[in-house]
Amino acid sequence: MIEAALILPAVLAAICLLLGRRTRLVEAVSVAGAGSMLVLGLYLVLRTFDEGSVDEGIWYMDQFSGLMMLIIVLIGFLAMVYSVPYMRHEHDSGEVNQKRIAYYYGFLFLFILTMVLVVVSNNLGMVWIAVEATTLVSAFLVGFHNKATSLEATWKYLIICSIGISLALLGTIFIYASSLPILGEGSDLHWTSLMAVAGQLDPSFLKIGFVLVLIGYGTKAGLAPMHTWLPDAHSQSPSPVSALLSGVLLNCAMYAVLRYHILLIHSPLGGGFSSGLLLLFGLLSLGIAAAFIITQKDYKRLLAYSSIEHIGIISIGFGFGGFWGIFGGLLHMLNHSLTKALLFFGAGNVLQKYGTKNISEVRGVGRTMPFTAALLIIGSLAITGSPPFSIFTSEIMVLTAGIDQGNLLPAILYSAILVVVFAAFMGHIVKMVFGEPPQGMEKGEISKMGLLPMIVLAAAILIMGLYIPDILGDALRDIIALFGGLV
Amino acid sequence: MLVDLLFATLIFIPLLGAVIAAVLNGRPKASVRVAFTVSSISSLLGVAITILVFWQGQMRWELPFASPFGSLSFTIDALAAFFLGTISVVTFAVSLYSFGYADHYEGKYPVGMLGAMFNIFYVSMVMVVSSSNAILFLIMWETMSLSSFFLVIFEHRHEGTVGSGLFYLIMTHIGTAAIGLGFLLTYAQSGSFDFSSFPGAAQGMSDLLRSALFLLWAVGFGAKAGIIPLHVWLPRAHPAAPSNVSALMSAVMVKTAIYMLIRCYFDFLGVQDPWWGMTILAIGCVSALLGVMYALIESDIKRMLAFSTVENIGIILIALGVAMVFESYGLNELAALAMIACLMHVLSHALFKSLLFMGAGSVLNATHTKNMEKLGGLAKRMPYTSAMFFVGALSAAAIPPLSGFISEWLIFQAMLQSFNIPETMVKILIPVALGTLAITGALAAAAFLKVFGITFLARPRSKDAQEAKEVPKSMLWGMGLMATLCVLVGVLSFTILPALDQVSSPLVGASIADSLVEGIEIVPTVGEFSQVSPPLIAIVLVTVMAAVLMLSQVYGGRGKIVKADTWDCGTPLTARTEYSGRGFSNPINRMFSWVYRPIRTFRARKHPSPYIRTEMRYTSTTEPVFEKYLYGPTEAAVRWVAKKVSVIQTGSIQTYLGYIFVVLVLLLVVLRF
Amino acid sequence: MVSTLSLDAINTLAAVILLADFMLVASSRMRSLTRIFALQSLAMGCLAAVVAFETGAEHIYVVAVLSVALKAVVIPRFIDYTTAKIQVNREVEPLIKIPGSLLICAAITILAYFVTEPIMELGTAITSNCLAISFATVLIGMFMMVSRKKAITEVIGLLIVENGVFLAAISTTYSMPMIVELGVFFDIFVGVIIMGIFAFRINRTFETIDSTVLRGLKD
Amino acid sequence: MLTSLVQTLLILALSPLFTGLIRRLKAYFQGRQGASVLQPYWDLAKLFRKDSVVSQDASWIMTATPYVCMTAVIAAALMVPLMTTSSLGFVGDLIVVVYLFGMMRFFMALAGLDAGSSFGGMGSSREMTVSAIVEPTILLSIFTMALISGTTDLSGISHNLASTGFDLVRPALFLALAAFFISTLAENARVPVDNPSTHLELTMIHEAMVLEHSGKHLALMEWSSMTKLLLYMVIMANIFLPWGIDTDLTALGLAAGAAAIILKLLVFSLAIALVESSMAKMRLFRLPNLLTVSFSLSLLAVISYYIL
Repeated sequence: MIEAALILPAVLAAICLLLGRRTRLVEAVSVAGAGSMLVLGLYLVLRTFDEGSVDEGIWYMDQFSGLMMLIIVLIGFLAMVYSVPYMRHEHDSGEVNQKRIAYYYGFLFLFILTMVLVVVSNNLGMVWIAVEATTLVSAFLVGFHNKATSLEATWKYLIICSIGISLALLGTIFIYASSLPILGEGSDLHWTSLMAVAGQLDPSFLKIGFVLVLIGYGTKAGLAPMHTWLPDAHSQSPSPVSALLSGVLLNCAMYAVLRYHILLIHSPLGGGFSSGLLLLFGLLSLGIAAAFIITQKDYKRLLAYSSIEHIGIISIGFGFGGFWGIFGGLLHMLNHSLTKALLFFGAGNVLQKYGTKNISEVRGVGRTMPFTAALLIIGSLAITGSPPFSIFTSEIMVLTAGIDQGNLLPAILYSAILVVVFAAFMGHIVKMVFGEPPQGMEKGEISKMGLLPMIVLAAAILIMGLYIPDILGDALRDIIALFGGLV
Repeated sequence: MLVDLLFATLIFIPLLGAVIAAVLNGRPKASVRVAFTVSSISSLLGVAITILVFWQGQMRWELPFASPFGSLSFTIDALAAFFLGTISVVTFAVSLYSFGYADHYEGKYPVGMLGAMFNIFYVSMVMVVSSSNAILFLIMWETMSLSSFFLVIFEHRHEGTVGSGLFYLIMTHIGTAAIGLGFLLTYAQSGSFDFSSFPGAAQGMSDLLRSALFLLWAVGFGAKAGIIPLHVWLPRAHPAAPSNVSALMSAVMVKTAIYMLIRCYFDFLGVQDPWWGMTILAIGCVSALLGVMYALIESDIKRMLAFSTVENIGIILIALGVAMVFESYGLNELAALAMIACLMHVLSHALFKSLLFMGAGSVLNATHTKNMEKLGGLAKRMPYTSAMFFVGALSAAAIPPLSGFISEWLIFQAMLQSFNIPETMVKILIPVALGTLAITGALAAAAFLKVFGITFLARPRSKDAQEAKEVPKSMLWGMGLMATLCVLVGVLSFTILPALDQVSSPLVGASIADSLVEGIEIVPTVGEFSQVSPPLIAIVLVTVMAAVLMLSQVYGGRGKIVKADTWDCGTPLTARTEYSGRGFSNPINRMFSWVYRPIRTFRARKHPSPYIRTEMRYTSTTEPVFEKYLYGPTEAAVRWVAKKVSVIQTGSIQTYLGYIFVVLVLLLVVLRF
Repeated sequence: MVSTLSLDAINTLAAVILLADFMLVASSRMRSLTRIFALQSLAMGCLAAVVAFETGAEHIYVVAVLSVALKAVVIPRFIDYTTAKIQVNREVEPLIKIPGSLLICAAITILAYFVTEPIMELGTAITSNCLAISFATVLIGMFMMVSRKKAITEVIGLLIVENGVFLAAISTTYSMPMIVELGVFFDIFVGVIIMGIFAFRINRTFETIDSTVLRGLKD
Repeated sequence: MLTSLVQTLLILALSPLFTGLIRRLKAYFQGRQGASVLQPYWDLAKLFRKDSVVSQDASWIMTATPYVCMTAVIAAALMVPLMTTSSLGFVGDLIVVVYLFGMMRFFMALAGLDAGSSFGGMGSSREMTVSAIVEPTILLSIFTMALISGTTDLSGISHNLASTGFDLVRPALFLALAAFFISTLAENARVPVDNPSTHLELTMIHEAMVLEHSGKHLALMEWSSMTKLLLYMVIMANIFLPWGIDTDLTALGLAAGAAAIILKLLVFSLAIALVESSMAKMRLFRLPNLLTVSFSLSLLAVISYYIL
């Protein structure tokens, strides 16, 4: 059953690439395909949520992978829907030709494919391969615009992520090595079999292995100070792609790290070591991101840095651990991807309307594009953790964890930085939304269709702010149990 | 049960109304009508609930769905009910007022949004005082801040408006962070987010933790209440907002902070260390004195009113502080007295401040300026508005027997009881506070005399003021209601105080209702210490007045009243020769120049006319002390750090790879040990 | 029981690999870089073969063959082709002068021994003492990337890191499961191709392949 | 009830007399003959008969003020003990009295602004400035007495003090008395704070405020001011030195009380006259020094009550 979720996007990618210049058809295929992908994905998600896990040998899904799958297909679909008007506008403004549009959709599907591969592979080696593959595929999407800046971004993205990834491979090897004495020669690298013997794995192998994995996948997840490629790549790629990169890809990398974290929690080493590192890197990312958010001049980079900030929050959450920490971390993965997608879509509209990424040159969005403006405001309030939006819930959970565990200093640091970020971020956005628009800027949204996914996302984060559906809540509790957060 | 139903409706209709109003944005008239009808209805419901709760005891209501933070429940006990009532009454009057007020935004700004946000603002305030789950509270608290933020920046094309709104948002967010930390620290002890579990948890806390909570909450709620030095947002945001919103913000929103302070200190923590009370008392004194001083020299009506809000919050905190001191020494009766005084001032300030802001709004509406140097002579052109504003000013200046006077009288009485305190040091300090309060009272009188005298009396100082017309009926109704209440609450205070005792007794653990009121007399303390009887004062004043009038007519000779010019020493009087507001407050400005630190500049220019040799220009502005010495440097420091950090993003890929290399090596080495 | 001969062979090959690292750092010509890399990969392949022979695990032969084919033949060719195509000048252009680099590399090697010591003791594999060299290779590869200007040198550095990882795999676990190994090779191959493509594009846009000019994006 | 009514009427009736008396005494000290002691009565009578001219710029405040002022003083008088300690204390205590004077001042100052002449504005502004410090001083000094005697009801204070003889006397009392005396001068527009008998714009405070009033209105204003002065003296007499005042409404007691109060009032008038003829009026911006002195005196009084 899981193969289907891998084959489908591959097929769709092929179709898109083959259809070539028949743009309308490509768009139809993409949206329909993404829709079916969504349905299929949701089916798998629901199945894992109530069966606990779906084990098909090399393919394996538990609720954790289910959560990831949910994020991938949901954001994937919305990004696909948003891409249609976005790409049309790019085409009309002579940025890209029809051939490249087909190529864009094709690679978008390949990108989704690789990310799905990350979360459904049982074999940690496969996970590594998949993560590397995401880099290679998305490189073309990042460099899509073929401008000097986007090429530079792509190059940095490729080199830095590849180096990180190869460190992750080294880490994986050590984990594997730690399992050899127990499982014997040629033991498969399966997550399930490793978990089975987690209690007997050798600590010093695990330690060095986890450090390498954390740095490796951490690079991909955008943990400071390995984050350096992220603002470039996320700000240079087309907005829908940015949404996928920030909202989904980072989570996938984090997912890979957390798999090892779980392994360590159940190993004789205990979770303390890995949690400590996660907390350290989390706080580092939070602080550094805050600094850049304050001094930022480019609103897409602003969003990119905010992604670093939120990855920081997620890893702080798992660093604090305990019921609230893990609950918060998991919930934050979902909330952040929803909110960040909303913001990148909004940023896309602004970019296409004003033709600049400079915060200082964008004024009076409220006058020119009232709906986009409203959604932007909602999104930024949400991303900075104001209630009644969902991120507030997860952030307060993380804070609760910190205080509950008695990690007072980090907790206070965390909340202080969040306040500063709030101030800075809102400062930028409010400047953009209010005031008088520049001369000769005609009113009107870029497209109605582009607003749809944004409205969906806004509704989602508003509802999630107070109310978490039981099925999701239960699944999260199971995952927390997986992290040993309930004991 | 009936109350639950009412409460559910109270919450539901405004949300619905907000949506409708937003949808009808295209048709301003309709959307205004919908929005404010809804808000007035639901505020009436609020009053009803208050009465029911006082009558039947507390109500509890839960949201129908579970949340990870436990049941999202609302509890309305006497304390909450009192604040709910205050909020609702004010909101009702302001809603009436808004029918007329909102019109003048038509075509300029999206009126529908105003109506929508107004309703959300009201609901969030209600939920803030009623929610009994820490997280739910935080959510509502921020919702209140956000909705008020959007209302503040409603006129966002005025330059400066968005800036002040943003400043407000950030300040209140800082406050929320402090509050949240406090709650979570309590949660770590209690293991539940429900307020009902907090008091128990506080018992087991170490003194250090309790003090930490005290300070966190003082800062958090203080930022919202506008205590000095966290007040800076207040005189920027309140004037920037539409006047009906300023009325709500100044009159009731800041009170939600007071509510939470009482809740946290008396209900959750339980007051034990005297220094808590003294701290609050000190904060109160500073806020009251500086607040009124800045109010006095302000010539923008709404800013002046905003500063006066700072002052009154100070007075309220003085009363609260005294209550806490008494409580900490186990003098519960006296604590009850001080607490009642505090609540009474909360009520009366809510009444007269909303009235005054509505008045200011009417003036602004009729003359398009809130700078009193351009006004004057409105008493003739806007008789009703001026009359009601006058009542508000009298009440704010604590003229007997209006509501403002009664509350101040009670506070004085409470402070005079300080001789019962065993600690001599405290005994000595409280009279100092008493002196501060007395000065504050006198300065407040001067301030309100100025704002009324300069704005409404004498000759108009500008064309706008010349052509001012009386405002529409609905606005007058709103103000009229408040004006009547200002008088009634004062005169009939002896009927209200028992209810306030019902609020305070569970908090301070003593009820003084039976001794507090004797017939129509208020006898604050046991024994013959002192008493006052507002209704009798009223009667005496009226009868004497009548007598004076009659006698002076009968025996005062046949002299009639002749209209004539003001004595002008021979030169025709113009607006320029009138006494200006700035001039009025100048003596005090010079007397307290060490507070105002005025920046004076002289400019002399050669004048063409042979008779006038040189013309002198004189400007005098007050130094914004807190901005200059507190907020400016803080922001600069943060930016400096950020700048220093952001050099790491050099753009060179080699550097970036270097980071990874270094991190790897470091971790490996660390791991080795 | 492991024959001393093959142990010697393994150690010699490991030594060759380490030597290759230093030669890489020392060399100042682009072409020699690729040559040395090919050599190193060859040694790697042989080492894998020896291990395969010793452990009798067939799949390691495959790995060995693959690594030789890919890293010793195809990829070096491809890189030479690229460099030729985009007329890179022959200098390596180090940011850190070669003598300094060599000293640093020596330090790195010592460090590698230092950090891997405890693990080498645990190592069950006959080759576990190659672990230090693999670490050294990884770190030196990274150092190459940090200290050289050209984009191409970054690719080569990356490949050296990969070699180090490969060596580590061999020396601790006799290489990963087959499927993983295949995937890894595939990824590396595709990765190099893609990097080549972008090297082309960058050269077309910037008229240079000196990656220090890629500094448009910063804060 | 009845007694306080009688006392009030007495105060109203006698107030011009004492104003006249003070003027006469001043004249004596300055070596002038001076007008008759009854002169104020004649002035009032004349003014009452004249038309009152009201500025056409002014609003209803202007016309209302004289009556309000009169009402305020009378209401205050009702709560102040004169010869006997039984007065309308239950209606309001000293705070109410002080705030009634506050009300009077409030309206007077408004009326000053109302006509729109710069004199009036100047007067009001200065009046409010002065009162900003004087009012708290008065409150504090009376509070001291309230603390000493254990009640805030004016009659109560004098009753308790008078009935308990001299053993309640302490330093606090004299500090408070001093503070109150200075405040009396300031509140009633006497030298050195203000000069009641000048219309020089540099100096005048009170006169500037009432400048626009005339005829009957002026009469009422003047009369209420005179009454206010007398009231202050009475309060000073019966709160700080109440001995001799009647405490139990006997004919003998009343006679004694009357004698006592008259004696005290004469002494105070003498004191005021002495001060006025021996001191010069202060510059406006010197006033704060004097007033702050009196304020700190009163504060000291309260504190010393606790520590001494």
